[in-house]
Amino acid sequence: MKASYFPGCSSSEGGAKAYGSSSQAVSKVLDTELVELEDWNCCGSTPYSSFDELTSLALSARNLALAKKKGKDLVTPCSSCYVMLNRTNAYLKQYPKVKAQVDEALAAGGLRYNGTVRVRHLLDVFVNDIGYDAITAKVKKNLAGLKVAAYYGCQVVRPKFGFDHPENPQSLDKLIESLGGEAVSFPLKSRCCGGSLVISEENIALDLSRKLLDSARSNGAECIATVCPLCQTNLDVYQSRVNKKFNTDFKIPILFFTQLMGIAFGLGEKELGFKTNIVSAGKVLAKYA
Amino acid sequence: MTTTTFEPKIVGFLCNWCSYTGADLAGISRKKFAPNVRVVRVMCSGRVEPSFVMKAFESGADGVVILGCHPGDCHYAEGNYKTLRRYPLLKKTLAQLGVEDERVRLEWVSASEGDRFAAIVNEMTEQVRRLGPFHQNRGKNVKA
Amino acid sequence: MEERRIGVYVCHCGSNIADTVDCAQVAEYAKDLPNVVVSRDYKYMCSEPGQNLIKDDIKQNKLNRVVVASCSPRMHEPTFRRALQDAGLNQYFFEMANIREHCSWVHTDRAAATQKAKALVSAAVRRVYHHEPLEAREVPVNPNVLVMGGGVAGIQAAIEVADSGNLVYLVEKEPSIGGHMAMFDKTFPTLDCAACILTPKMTIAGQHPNIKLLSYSEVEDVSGYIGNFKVRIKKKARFIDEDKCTGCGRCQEICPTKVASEFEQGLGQRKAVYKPFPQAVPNKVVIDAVNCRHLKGRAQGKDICRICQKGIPNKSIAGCETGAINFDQKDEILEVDVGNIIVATGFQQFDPSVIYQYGYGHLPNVVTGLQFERISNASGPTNGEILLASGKKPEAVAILHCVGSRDANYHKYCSRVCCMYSLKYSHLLREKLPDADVYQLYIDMRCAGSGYEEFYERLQEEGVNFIRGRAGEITDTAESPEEKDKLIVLVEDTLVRRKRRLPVDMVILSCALKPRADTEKMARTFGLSRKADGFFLEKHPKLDPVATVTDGVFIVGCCQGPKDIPDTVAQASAAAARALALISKGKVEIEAATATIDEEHCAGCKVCIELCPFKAISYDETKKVSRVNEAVCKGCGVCVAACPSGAIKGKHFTDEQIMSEIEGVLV
Amino acid sequence: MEQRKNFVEEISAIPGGEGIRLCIQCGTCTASCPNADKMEYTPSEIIALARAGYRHEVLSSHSMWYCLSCYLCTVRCPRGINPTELMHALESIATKEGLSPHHRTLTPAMYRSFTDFVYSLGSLPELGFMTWYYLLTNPLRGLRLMPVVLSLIRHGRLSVKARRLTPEGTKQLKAIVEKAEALGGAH
Repeated sequence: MKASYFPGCSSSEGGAKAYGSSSQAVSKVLDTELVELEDWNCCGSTPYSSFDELTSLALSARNLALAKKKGKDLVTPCSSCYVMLNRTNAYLKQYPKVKAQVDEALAAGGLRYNGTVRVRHLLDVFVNDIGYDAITAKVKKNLAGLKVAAYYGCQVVRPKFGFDHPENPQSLDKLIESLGGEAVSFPLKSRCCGGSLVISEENIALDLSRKLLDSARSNGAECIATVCPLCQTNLDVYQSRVNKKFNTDFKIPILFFTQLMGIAFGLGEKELGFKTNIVSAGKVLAKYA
Repeated sequence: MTTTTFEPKIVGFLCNWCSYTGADLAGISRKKFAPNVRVVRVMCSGRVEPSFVMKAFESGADGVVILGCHPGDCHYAEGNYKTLRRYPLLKKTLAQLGVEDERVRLEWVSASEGDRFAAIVNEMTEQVRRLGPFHQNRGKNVKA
Repeated sequence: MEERRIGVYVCHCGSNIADTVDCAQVAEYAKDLPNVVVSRDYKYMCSEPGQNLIKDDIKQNKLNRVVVASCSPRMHEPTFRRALQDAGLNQYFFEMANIREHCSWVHTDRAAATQKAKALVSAAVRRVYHHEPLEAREVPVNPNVLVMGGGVAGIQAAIEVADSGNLVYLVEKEPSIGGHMAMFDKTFPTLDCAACILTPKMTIAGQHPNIKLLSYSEVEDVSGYIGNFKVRIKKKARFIDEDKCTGCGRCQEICPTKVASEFEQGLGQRKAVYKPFPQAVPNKVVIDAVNCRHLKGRAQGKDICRICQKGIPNKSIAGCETGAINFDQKDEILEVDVGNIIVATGFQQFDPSVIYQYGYGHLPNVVTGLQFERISNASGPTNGEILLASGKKPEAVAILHCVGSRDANYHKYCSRVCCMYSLKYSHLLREKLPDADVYQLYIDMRCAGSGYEEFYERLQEEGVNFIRGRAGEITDTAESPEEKDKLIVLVEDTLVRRKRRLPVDMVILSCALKPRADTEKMARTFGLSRKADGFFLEKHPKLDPVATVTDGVFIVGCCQGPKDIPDTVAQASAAAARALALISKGKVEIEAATATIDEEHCAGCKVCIELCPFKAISYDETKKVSRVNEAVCKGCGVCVAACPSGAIKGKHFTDEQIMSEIEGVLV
Repeated sequence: MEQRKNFVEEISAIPGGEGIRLCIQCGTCTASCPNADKMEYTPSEIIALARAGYRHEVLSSHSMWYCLSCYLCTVRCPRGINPTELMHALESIATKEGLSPHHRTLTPAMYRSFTDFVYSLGSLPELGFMTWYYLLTNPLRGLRLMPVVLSLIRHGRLSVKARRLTPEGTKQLKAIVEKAEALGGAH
């Protein structure tokens, strides 16, 4: 299967390169080719929608218009892109006025968009199109005994564009189990990591991240699997800051769920890019690597 | 919108038990909608003969809506199923007489669906307005 | 053909019509319509002076047809038909133009509305021209009454009808009557115990000579019409000979199979052969075929257990001594004739597990209102002691209002009773656990009812912590030592604009009252409509709240919408009175608008016989024509529309009447 | 009175803001908000103030700038209001009118530097963005973050070169964005 692919800034050449490469590699194993959308632009993320609604919608609309030529679905591994693109679809449907303006803006770039592209999160595609059994079938190294906290964050399940329950999602837990791993109970699985406020209001973000790390550890998790570049960054890159601020001693590897799948599929460092994980996953994954 | 907007005339055949009550409910709850649909009450949508619809067009209607109870809710057990079965036939005949498909519409409206009634009236009015008047000269060859 | 002399009357309905429709102009317009001899507009046509206008004109101006342009015929057609009769005119020489519900109330542009009103009037005038005199038919009313549902509403209605000397079939799908009220502990605001006031009524209903109690039964089909319904009832196999069973309860003592008790809301257990609760009426057990070992074994051709029947001989434990247990019993079908039907099927509690963030189903000690009724009930699983799952007493309890009510995600409506029963819970908690903190989280306190606001005040005095805010979530993730092993309720105290975390041991969810899952099926069986919220639709929300679109079928209690016990009982009495009024009149007038077949033109093709939903048409072999039985015909007109030779005429909805109406609306 | 009316209408007219009239002040949004206790006014209070016509107080407050866009309030609101988008709407009005409280929260500046890059490049080079942002706000804080930045570089997580669109793509994007802004956007 071929799928039109929207990496988003951080998963392409940004801080979450490893997410991008592991997504590509894992998909290949699952006989799915992620064809990157040519000349896509940044979705604008929350900052743009808070700053200039119309332009933010136009930014996403351009991507959707480009994707329209490539087929029905547009797949992204980034929760923020997922929301921004979906939200644009919803707005164009719900608000004719807005649609008229966006159409006009697109026209200025010689584009048209009729709202037909379906925006999917990579996790959605894996569990609902490919399916757990097909995934299990590709497992080379069963992750038996690995205790993982399945962390969804917010925007993959909220608002309700979601393919999973907005308060109690299950798909990632089931995915981890289909790799042989154990998804530990993780009550905060869909709570916020602090998002981009880690930059402007660091203390707030660090506090939220601490709660997540705390809950994961107290439920016996050896590592946390994420489906969003920003969640990974906050929990991984800023883990040292959390330890500093709250003098805690967290040493919890934060993996992209595609890295975890890669390990189980027997893929190597080149594709999975573990060296980019600040908190080393080496120990935890030693027995599987 | 300019003052010269075309105001279509639409005849609505409403069954007494569900749809007419639903239309009353729309009134009781003061829903506002287009004045273009004029209601003719029948006991059951099953009573609506093709000749009624033809008559409507012949007498200057630009559109017709037939509203009955939801399938299964018919006050007369199954009258509306009869309507449903007769409907395609009606559509065919009208097509032969050059009546556009969008000028005639069959919908189910229950006694509690005042909002739905209002919505259908507005949709239908817009739909027929887009089509423009059903010209008399064409009206002529429609004989009840 | 006699000359047509038509009178037209345009009603202002105060300002209801006159505000949007120029009534004078419409009346003026009608003057020029063919055969109109008088045309007037008047403030209130339904008033006595209004009706007198018509009566006088009929006498002085020799009117023989009348059109009133006012409200919906569903509202006042009977009123004006009567006026015609009083003036010696056949009531069917009347036609109504609905310029209120279908015009003035739904349009804003005065010109357009007036234009439409004219069209509707011209249609009515053209139609009434072709009206023919019809005689309304009268049929006798069967004095028996069916009451569907044995909760407090059904019991009340049944007793009142039965006391008047008429036979009542009281049908209840559960093994015992009593409904939800039988589960309650106390009742607000008087705090008298529910059982104490309900069980006497249950006993009366169970023993009343005029009440045929059919418990563990379902209505399968209803046919016929007001005064003459035929009802098919399925009496589900109880596997117990009711005449022999004394309700001694020995069988349920020795039955080895335990399952969760529905009556105890899953908090307690019952046996496979059981009485739902000690005061059950009828005082008979029932065997639950799904769980009974013997009946399950039978399915696989095995003969096991039978302990209830045979006892355990080697332990010299005797089984049923009256030989009441009958594993061969089958479902029974009864056909009964009744003249009126009272539907009292009640409600169903909203299942809060769908609101995941409230923790019901995965966090211990989060309970529903009904579960708390049982916990607090002296005959309940904890003998009325308020205990946690651990058996400890709670030190703090939170009560959450509006769970599933006033919520766009579930039910938009207010369930009306939750504020009050939540107050009742607070009282029971303060009474039984004086040291415990009680928090009541409300959006608005709605205490409209006699003694209700006073009850609220009393609970304020009793020291309940009222917090104005709706809980966002309930979590067991502690953020401080004092939150350890507690349920933490997250809420904004909107009066001080602070987000608070309340550590408690028990949370009670005051759940919405919602339409029963089988409401749609019931609606079809009894010919009822439903409101947008799913409850049964009444004929008129204010003036006819217990009648329905189907004459002779009434709705009472919570199947019509959430309400408290006093309102439920009042509705039950109201419906009983309506039924009795019809019974004492003895006969009922039914629509004369039926179909007739002109034997001259009937080709005898029998198409109509196939189509008629009521088997009202039969074929006359000798004359080779079809014939309509007008007593059975309901005048739907399906046959009229279908008759290839145009031999069938739908009285009062003839082709020419409808055709001329079509011309009229299009002027 | 006039003002109250205008502000509510102004907000209702913005996509996502239309629900404001429906609020029953139950506080579910606040109770669900991870940041409510850090906000100057709680989310429900913001709505109450807006409806009461306290336009300036609302737009100059830092409450909405603390919104994490986690959408918990949105999926839970019993009136089907969308407080998250409402916050975004308020942010964009505040930005247009230069009311965002820079002295009390750095989020507006952070968003600004973010959008500047997206505006000019069509993509977001994190290193550039961060540097730019810290230059705009507080270079010292930037320095304190050096360890983090270094570890990022060490782990190859900060690429210096920014991803570029093709010249045609850049041109097209510019045209679209400029049109959008001409149609009532900001900048």
